[in-house]
Amino acid sequence: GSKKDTKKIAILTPYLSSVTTNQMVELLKKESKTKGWEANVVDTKGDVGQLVSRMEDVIATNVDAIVLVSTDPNQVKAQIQAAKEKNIPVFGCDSGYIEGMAMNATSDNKAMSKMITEHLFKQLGNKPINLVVLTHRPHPGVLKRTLEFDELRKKNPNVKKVIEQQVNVPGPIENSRKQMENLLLANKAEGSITAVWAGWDEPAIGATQAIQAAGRKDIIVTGIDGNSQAVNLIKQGSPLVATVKQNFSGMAEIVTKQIELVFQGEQITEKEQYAPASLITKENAGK
Amino acid sequence: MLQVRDLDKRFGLHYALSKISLDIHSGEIHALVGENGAGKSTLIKILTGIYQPNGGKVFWNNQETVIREPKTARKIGIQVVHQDRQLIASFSGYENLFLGISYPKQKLGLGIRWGAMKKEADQLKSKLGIQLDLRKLAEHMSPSEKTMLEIMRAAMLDCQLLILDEPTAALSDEESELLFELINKLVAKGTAILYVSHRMNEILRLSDRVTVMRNGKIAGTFSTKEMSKDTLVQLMTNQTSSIKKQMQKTSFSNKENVLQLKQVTSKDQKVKNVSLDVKQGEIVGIFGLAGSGRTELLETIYGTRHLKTGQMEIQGKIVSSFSPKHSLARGVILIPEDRRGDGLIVDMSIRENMTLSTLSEFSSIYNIKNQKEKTAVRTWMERLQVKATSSEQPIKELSGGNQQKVVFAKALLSKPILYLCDEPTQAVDVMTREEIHQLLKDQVSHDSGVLFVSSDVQEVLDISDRIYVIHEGEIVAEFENEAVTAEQILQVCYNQRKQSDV
Amino acid sequence: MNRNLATTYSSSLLRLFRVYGTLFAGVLIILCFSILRPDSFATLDNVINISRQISFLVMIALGATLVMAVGEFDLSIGAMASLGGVMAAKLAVSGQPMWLCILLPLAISLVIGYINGWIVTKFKVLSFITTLGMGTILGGITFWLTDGATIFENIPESFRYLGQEMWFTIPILSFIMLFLTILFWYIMSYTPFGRRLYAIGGNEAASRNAGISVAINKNLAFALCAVLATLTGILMASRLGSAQPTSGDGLFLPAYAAAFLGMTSFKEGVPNIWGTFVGAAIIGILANGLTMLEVPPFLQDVVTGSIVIAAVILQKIGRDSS
Amino acid sequence: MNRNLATTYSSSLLRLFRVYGTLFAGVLIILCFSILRPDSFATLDNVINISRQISFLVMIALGATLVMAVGEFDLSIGAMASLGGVMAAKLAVSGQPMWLCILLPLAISLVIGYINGWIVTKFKVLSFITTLGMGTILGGITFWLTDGATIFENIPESFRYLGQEMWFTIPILSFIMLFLTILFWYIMSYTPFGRRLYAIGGNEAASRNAGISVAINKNLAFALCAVLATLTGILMASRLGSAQPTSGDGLFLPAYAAAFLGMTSFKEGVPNIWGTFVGAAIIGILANGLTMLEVPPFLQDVVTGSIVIAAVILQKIGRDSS
Ligand SMILES: Nc1ncnc2c1ncn2[C@@H]1O[C@H](COP(=O)(O)OP(=O)(O)OP(=O)(O)O)[C@@H](O)[C@H]1O
Ligand SMILES: Nc1ncnc2c1ncn2[C@@H]1O[C@H](COP(=O)(O)OP(=O)(O)OP(=O)(O)O)[C@@H](O)[C@H]1O
Ligand SMILES: [Mg+2]
Ligand SMILES: [Mg+2]
Repeated sequence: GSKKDTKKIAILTPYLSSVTTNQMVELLKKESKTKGWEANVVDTKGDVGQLVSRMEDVIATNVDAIVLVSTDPNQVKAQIQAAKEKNIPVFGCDSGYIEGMAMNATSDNKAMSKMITEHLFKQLGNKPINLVVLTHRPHPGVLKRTLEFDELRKKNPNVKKVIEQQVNVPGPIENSRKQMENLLLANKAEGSITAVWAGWDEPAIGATQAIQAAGRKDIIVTGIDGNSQAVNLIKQGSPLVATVKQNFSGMAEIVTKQIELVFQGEQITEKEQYAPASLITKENAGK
Repeated sequence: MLQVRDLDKRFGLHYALSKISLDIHSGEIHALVGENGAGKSTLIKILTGIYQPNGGKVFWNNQETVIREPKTARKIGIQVVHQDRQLIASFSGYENLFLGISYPKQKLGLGIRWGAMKKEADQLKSKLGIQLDLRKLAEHMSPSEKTMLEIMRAAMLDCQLLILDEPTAALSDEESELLFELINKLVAKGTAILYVSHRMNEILRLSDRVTVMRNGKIAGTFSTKEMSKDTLVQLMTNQTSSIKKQMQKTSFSNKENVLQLKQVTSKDQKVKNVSLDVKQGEIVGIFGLAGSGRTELLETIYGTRHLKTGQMEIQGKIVSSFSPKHSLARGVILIPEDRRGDGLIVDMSIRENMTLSTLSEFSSIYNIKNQKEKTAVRTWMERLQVKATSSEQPIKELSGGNQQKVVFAKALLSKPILYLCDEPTQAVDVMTREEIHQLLKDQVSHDSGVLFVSSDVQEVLDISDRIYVIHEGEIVAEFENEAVTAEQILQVCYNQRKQSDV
Repeated sequence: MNRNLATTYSSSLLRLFRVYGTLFAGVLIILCFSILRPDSFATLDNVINISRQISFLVMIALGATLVMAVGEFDLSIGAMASLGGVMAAKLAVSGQPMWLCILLPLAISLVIGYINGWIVTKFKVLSFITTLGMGTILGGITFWLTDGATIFENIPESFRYLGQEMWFTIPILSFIMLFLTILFWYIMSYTPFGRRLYAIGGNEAASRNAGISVAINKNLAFALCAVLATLTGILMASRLGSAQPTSGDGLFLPAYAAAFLGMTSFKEGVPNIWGTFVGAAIIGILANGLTMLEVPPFLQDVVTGSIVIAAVILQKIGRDSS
Repeated sequence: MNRNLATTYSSSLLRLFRVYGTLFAGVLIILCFSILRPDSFATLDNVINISRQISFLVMIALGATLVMAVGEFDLSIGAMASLGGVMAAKLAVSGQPMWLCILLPLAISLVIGYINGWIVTKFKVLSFITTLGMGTILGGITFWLTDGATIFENIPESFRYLGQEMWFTIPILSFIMLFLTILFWYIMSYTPFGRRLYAIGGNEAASRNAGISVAINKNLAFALCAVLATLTGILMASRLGSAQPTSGDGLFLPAYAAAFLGMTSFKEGVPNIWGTFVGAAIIGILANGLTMLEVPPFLQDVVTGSIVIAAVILQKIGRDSS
């Protein structure tokens, strides 16, 4: 740590342009301000290699704490060790926990995926299910969700067909919309597609727009994240029926509180702390 | 040594060469002449492996040989200086010399021995008596320097047949003499020379035998001794030449100035303190040795080179804005020296090139009047006898001389009052050359003026009413073209050089 | 002679191939998909669908084509499109009238594009590096305007009109795309301005000597390119009803792919408008058809890449014999 | 004369500027950062830090420079790097010895690069479109190998050696980078092979007419470029201890930015090895310094873009007068 009075924390993420990550970072910044810390945000635009370099840079400037937002800590293992050697605590926010970090606050990706998938299957009932999966596996969080979903859908005997599509990033809404348009035209018969499972909210929004434009009433969509555009669509009664709202403010609050504890010289015992996620449906949307 | 039998070459449906047969003996200088587009360069490109023939055979030292790529040609001993310069712009003279041949390498390892390379090159340079700064990058060399460099390159390797495609087109007389000496040296060693040129004097003086090409066919091979300029021209065109040269002297003292320069100096000092004038109806020649700044002078007038001090008047009006665009608006046009680099857009068609500087005449802001454009282009193609399949043919497919004609047609289309001609007849066949001269004379009779630069003293004397001699960017003499001879003009140049050497 | 006739025939066929090869490849792709998915691919609905899907790519690639015609590159088109969408959306949210939401960003991008050109022509800097730098700057500005978040709240319904409505069952987007393609084809082929752009791209020195104001015309090409990119971004935001700060970035590479594919068609080796259109169409049709065939994601990439390469090779077949 | 002396002096200063302008700009940037952050930027630790950070960019940009030297482009380098990392990591996980984990991917990429070149030279297809297609194909293969997921489980410790260890307190990565830079500088400047590559890039027709085997040399340039990209990917995976299926993609644009920045240095207008090195260093130093200055993200972009443009403009100052 440094000898200066104001504590400095560095917030690092590769995904600042994602709505949810952005939300968390904003919250962290706000919380830090109220505590009187100086927060510096570093974004590497999806580039993990860059993230490693930037993390080294902030370690070299002797910040007092580092927060990794939406990052797989396995990729910065060496840097976490380097930070530890310089006594700079590394916190995770929606990231993951590995040896050497102070802690991580997260809403469990696996749990969220389970929550939304079970909800989706409940909605679809006992009819044959034909699924479109919109995902982006290179993203570690989305990957975890997709893998959990894969497990669950294999166990469901009603699932007849699964079409997986990779959504391009940047530009996920436009891209998923196009893909959905094409799939809808290729599957015109009623019931040939019954649901869309999206790995996060942006493709869910794109798919919803495509379904609305095509005037199809027989398809429901789910997302994950609970970004406000998605919540809006759920409220309106669109094909987007549900998403899981991650408790981002909860995560940011947990991290802030833990940072404060560390600054006061205390030890953290709970390494993985969860801010529980909540299911958003038409009933509770916008409340 | 080299025998060519029934060679055919087709481009699309058009036969550029048909049934060409030719023999070249070792130790002879064999000239190849023909109109622009007769197929000389194409034949050479086949002999050096750039094009593949569509039919026919080539025998090299009595063995049938297929020259599949340029490498093969070099390996069997055919060296060439092409009509279009073949240099790497970003390479120095040294590096260009060693292009494509094995560099002197270090004993161990792969490195190049620059020192050895320089020594070898410098030795060759002094052996050939060429004066050239080989450290210069090719892109900074003038056209004549580039030619000398290419000639050196051809002489680098032992060659049995040296092909020269219009080597003197960009050379001054002095440099040409150097080249002739070199040729004679090589011939003495048993090398055969295939020599392409439009300069009949050179052909008559240099060659042992001459082959005349006409329209992609051989019109005959003759011993040069039996030939005269007129018969050659007649063979090339298949008709008796009708153009008669005559110089009628007019007095220009009462005419108005088209161009007047007062102590003009360019920003880069390549042009220094030049004062000159061109009167209506007058053709003014500019002569100087290579690198004397003739090109720079014309460029300064045209506005591509920045002017530092001095004053320029066009038709009595002081000029204050300098750029090609302004010059064109004033009626001043430039026929540039480097037609591929500065004159033509080689990927575009003849039509598009011809009307480029006068586009506004053929168009409103929102469209181009196709019919009008095509008619004009066709008219000029006929007047200048541009040899092409149609006005839509891309420039890059034209022979060198025909490209030059397009440059000229473009200039004529803008109906200028002042022509700045930088080597306008280089690479142009004898007939066209006369035509161009005649054209310029016709133009000046309509009260425009011409500033005419050529490396050929005789040409300057043939066409000019008045001659300025330029040396290191300065005007050093002025002659009325009455009793002056080529020797007198050259004398001035050489004297100047001696002085500045001291 | 018989032999000659045959040669003539086959050589003119080859010529056709050389000029229209990529177009043929496109037709072949369409045929394949039509046979494999007659009920969904080869339908009027899908044609309309594709026409809308390729509209963004076509528009932004038209701009790239203009800049390529003068022998330069503009790598800032993706960032420009993103910024355009964001500006328009912000203006719409702040309650400005629609015409202003569209015209103001276009005007701003005109200036930005002109600056791109000005730096390139004034300082003789490579356009590659200039526009890469400008793209980075624009990305920063977009980020600053949005805080990195997507703009979607309070966007008025009218903002979605152009992107989502139809005229006579055909999307307005498709009309705009066709209109712009024809317009720029006309400009490039039949106006002195277009001729000048091609001349500059062909030989800058010769064009200057022919009295063409090289700098101004180049600057204009950059300016038009930026305007087209911005328009693309605005329409994209209108279509999605939201503006993402990186929405246009993904268009950059496909746009150049389309333009380069186009260079192999119609006018060989020369960037040209209809070529670009065909290039964009091929890319769009491939994405559409492969999705419909439900080809697994990784195979889609492999197939797309292979077909693009095959399409350009196809067109070179028989080149040597000509 | 005095005046002449002054002119000579100032003109040689301008010449220096023209040749080393970008280098000066780099030094200027370093000075600024050193003054603003003497305690963290201007430290030996940070120099070492930067040298490691730029190593990937330098290596991949060296390959781009080779291909640019022959007048072509390779847009598949990003995808090639990603694939390289993934291949190496998969091999390591499957328990292969280290040398195989490195050499096998390099050998494969050599072939892929050669194919790139072969398509370009054999069919006279634009390299832009060929390598764009190849990049797409490689992306698909990477995806197929990984299912889109990051590989990090069961990677043996030895795999991290090259990417994470030091020799004499200097990262091995920095040594590799320096070694490769010097090696390729030597090759390009002092071997016939290097001269041939430059000759081809300078004037392809003239080189062919001078007897150089254009196709083979070009193919080799593509092959070397692919090998360098793959090596970059492997080392990156070693450094991260994991291989992401898109890890190399982000290097593509910066690599060309570095190479183009480099073209403005040393040998004007010609891609050259040290120029590329300086270009990559400038990009790396800017990222490092701006992070240390805690410049907000959007401003970082604006500043980076502006400085890159300024650096190339700076170097053109006084061009007219020379
Ligand atoms: N690449 C090409 N494609 C099509 N036609 C060509 C090509 N190269 C040459 N030609 C045509 O072949 C004919 C012969 O051209 P060539 O260059 O051999 O003439 P030349 O005798 O060298 O003329 P010049 O004296 O003007 O240089 C011309 O009609 C020319 O238009
Ligand atoms: N781009 C350039 N960069 C540097 N030096 C140049 C450049 N162009 C020409 N020069 C030099 O300027 C001088 C004048 O050249 P230039 O060839 O234009 O004169 P010229 O009188 O027209 O002679 P030439 O018969 O060679 O055309 C020569 O020494 C030449 O080497
Ligand atoms: Mg010729
Ligand atoms: Mg000259």
